[in-house]
Amino acid sequence: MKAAGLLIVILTGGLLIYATADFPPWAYPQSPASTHVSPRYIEKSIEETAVPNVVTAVLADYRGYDTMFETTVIFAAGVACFLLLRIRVEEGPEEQLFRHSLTGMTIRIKDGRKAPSDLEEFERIDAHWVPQDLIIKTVCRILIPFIQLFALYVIAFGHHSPGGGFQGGVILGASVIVLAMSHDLRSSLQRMGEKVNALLCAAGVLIYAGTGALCLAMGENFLDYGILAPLFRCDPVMARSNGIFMVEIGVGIAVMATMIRIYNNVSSAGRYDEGL
Amino acid sequence: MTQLLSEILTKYNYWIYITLMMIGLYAMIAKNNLVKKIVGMNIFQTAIILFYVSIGSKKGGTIPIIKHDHGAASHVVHAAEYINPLPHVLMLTAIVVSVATLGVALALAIKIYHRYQSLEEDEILAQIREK
Amino acid sequence: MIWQLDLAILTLVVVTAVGAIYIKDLLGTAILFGAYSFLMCLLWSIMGAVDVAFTEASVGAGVSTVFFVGAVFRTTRRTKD
Amino acid sequence: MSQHYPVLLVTVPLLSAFLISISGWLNKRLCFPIAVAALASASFFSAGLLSKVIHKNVVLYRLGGWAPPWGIAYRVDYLNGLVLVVVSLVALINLISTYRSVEREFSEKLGAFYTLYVLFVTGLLGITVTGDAFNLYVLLEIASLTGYGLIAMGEEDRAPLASLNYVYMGTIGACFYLLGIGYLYIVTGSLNMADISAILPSLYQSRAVLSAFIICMVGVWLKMAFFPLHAWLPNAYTFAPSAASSLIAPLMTKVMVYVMLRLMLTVFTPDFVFSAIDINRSIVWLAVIAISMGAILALTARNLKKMLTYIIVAEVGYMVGGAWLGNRAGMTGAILHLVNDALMTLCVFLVVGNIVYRMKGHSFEDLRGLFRKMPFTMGAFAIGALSIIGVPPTCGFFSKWYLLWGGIQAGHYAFVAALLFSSLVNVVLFFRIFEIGYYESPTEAHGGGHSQGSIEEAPLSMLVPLYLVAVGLVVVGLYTGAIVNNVIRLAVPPGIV
Repeated sequence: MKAAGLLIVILTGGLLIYATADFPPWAYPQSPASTHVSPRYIEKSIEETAVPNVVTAVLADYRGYDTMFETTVIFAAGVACFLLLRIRVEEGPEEQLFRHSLTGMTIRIKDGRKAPSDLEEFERIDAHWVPQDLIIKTVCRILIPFIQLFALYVIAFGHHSPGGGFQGGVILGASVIVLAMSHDLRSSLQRMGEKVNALLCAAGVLIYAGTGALCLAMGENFLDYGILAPLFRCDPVMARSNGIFMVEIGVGIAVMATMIRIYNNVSSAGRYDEGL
Repeated sequence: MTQLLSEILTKYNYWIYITLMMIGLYAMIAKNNLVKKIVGMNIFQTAIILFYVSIGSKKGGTIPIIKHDHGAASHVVHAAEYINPLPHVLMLTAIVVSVATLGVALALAIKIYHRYQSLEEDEILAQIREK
Repeated sequence: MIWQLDLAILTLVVVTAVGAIYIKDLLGTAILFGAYSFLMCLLWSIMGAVDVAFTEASVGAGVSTVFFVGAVFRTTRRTKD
Repeated sequence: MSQHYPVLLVTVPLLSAFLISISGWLNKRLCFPIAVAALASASFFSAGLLSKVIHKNVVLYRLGGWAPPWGIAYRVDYLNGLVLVVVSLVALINLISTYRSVEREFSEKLGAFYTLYVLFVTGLLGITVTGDAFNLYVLLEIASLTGYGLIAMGEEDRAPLASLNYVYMGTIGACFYLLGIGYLYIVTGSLNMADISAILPSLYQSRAVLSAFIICMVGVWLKMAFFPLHAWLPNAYTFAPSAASSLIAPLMTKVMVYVMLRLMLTVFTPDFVFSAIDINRSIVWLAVIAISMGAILALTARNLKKMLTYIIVAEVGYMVGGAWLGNRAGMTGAILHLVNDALMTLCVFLVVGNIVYRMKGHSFEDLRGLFRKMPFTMGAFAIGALSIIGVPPTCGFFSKWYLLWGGIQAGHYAFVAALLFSSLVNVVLFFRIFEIGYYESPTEAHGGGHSQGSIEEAPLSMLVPLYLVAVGLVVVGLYTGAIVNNVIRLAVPPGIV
């Protein structure tokens, strides 16, 4: 296998190197890639969409259709992870650990016997629970609101600076993942349950595709935001900018929910009880 | 000789991307561990992203965020001053695709591990053959 | 662009990629992959692709690494190659 | 309204997929009706598009209202109009037919299953309808990713590993395609297929274009399981749940064949593929090897589903070979076979689905005495088998006839011999199945307490769609002339004689 792998790699590499000779030099301003299609995006994006960040303008408007499917890819991955891993455990895992918070003693309950849910001093802990995590817990608890605030800023300010729905959504999802890692999966599931999460996944992409369909319903081509001007009470150019913003919100919600969903499924192997 | 050297120097980004891609491809073909293969797959994908980003770069260009004053939309923009944004857009999509594939691949690896208690391909195949 | 910095990052990218493939511990692989992604992100921000770099920083170096670590915790760190 | 058909075709299933996902959490019973409605409307739109193409001309659609090389454009012509109809109809029939087996296998996760099902079809429709090379990649990933998820839900022991191997190979394939598009982009600066093909003629001598072509082709071949790159296919399709395998097996490889044709005919144009580079004879030789190896491997299979998967590998060889013969008859045969093979594969995989539904297995032992037990299912199987062998008046005969004729015209007798050899092997394969099913009596272990000879037919909801397909095989065969004259003849560019 190793020899075959090496052979394939050398052949492919040879082909790629062979082709590189005919490329224009690196970063050459007159190369076809820089002169054929892209100049219009740079020169016209402010004029046509009122968005200074050209990447955002191309991402969500000129090639917005790609981005809709990009979000769908993420959504599909979330659904696939759920379909593959999620197992509903009625009897619970083989073994549950409970810690007495006053004395630090740990009791172990096997074979799905009844857990001491009525006892207030006991807290459920993970199988590989580490006691000294006060600093991590506190720091994360303080940080999470700021992470979320930053994520919202990234989504909202994607028109003017790097960022946008996708990056913001990932950061927003990361804030919940940080909670799940620093505390445990159950406390993050209390904040955002499985069902809410799944509905948010679908709702995010639905916002995106719905915006496109709205343009269609109002008589223009799919995702042609210009027609939404009467809804936003502004001129068609600003309507494009606002349409991009709507779409970015949809992307943000979908990506956030899906990241959390994949993390929940992967880190608990589909059981949703003990995380990382 | 100097021609070859200049060829290498002017296109070194392309050489690096080929190297990385071959590392990833080799890992996917020759490695035995399923997670290692997934890492190889990701390296392979990032290498392609590096290639695309290299297409986009432009000498004398700055990042593709147009300098603008409030209200003055008539300001003329020259394409040569900004880096080509199109490859960046395409690669945002590709990064998303790669993380989606990663999620599904890891889910599959976990599922396989739960069935066979192993991530080594040869051990799993041996277990299948035994039955 | 400072070519010394560029060269250092390019070398490190290759080194971390090879390391991630060859280290005999899957947790190490996951962390090295995170480092690889972060270096990639630096490389792209040098090349002016700020949005791509931002995405890679949050996705490749952030969430992907967490997914890897989570998967390794749910499976095993052991590997033969 | 009708000018929006191209986008409605894709977005109606897309929106429905999200609705199915939501209703999976709120009310499970709604999932199936929404899926049926989505695919039925997709079939309606695709039929409308095809008739529009026949009556008027190529249909163009600008997404977001931007003109093509800057925005993404949809372009429907004869070739993809035909493929769209096939894809949406096959998906709809399979959806209805497998309702019961899905209900049994996925009772808990019905919503997730149907979401992925509809998204998979959306991906394939999008691949077929798009006129933008990068958009094709994104939709390819949607189709693949949902395919991985659907396949992995099959047999507990083997399906996840088979699916993971598919993930590796599929990702390499898709990345190669992406890389090839990158090479085209670096030399032409465009992503729109029509625009690329307009720029390319001045660059035919460029090494980058040649490499782009080879890399794209290798990527697409990986995805369609062309012989040396087929390693993922047999296991993935064999161990997939029956509802998924009868969806993915007929469609995924065929749509990838369509992508290959699209790259050859539209992006790179026949001038480049058949004249500027001189590789078409060697590719036909590869196809010869693929056909022979597919046939030989099918002989070694001890399991009905696995045998059929190797037949798919051989059939992919037919289409690749036919397309690369470089003449009109071969190309017509390849396109016609694409349609026919989707129907034939659907027919036999639906039969396997019915058998699995009743017998809980698909090895040769499970087939004993099946003609008595499930006479109607096996009757349909016989029609499908005759079509795969190529017996008139089933449609398989006609496409094989065009392919043979193309091989003779091109003077490529090895291809002709391979086609005949594979047909002969198919005869052996299927008559072995008939023998087991007709003469051997079922063992007690599988009889399971039922008295011998009693009929245990699959439920009507599975039989009716199956017979629809089986009759369709004959009807398409009888109307081959109309299909070729009205659609395929115009889909083949005039440059190919």
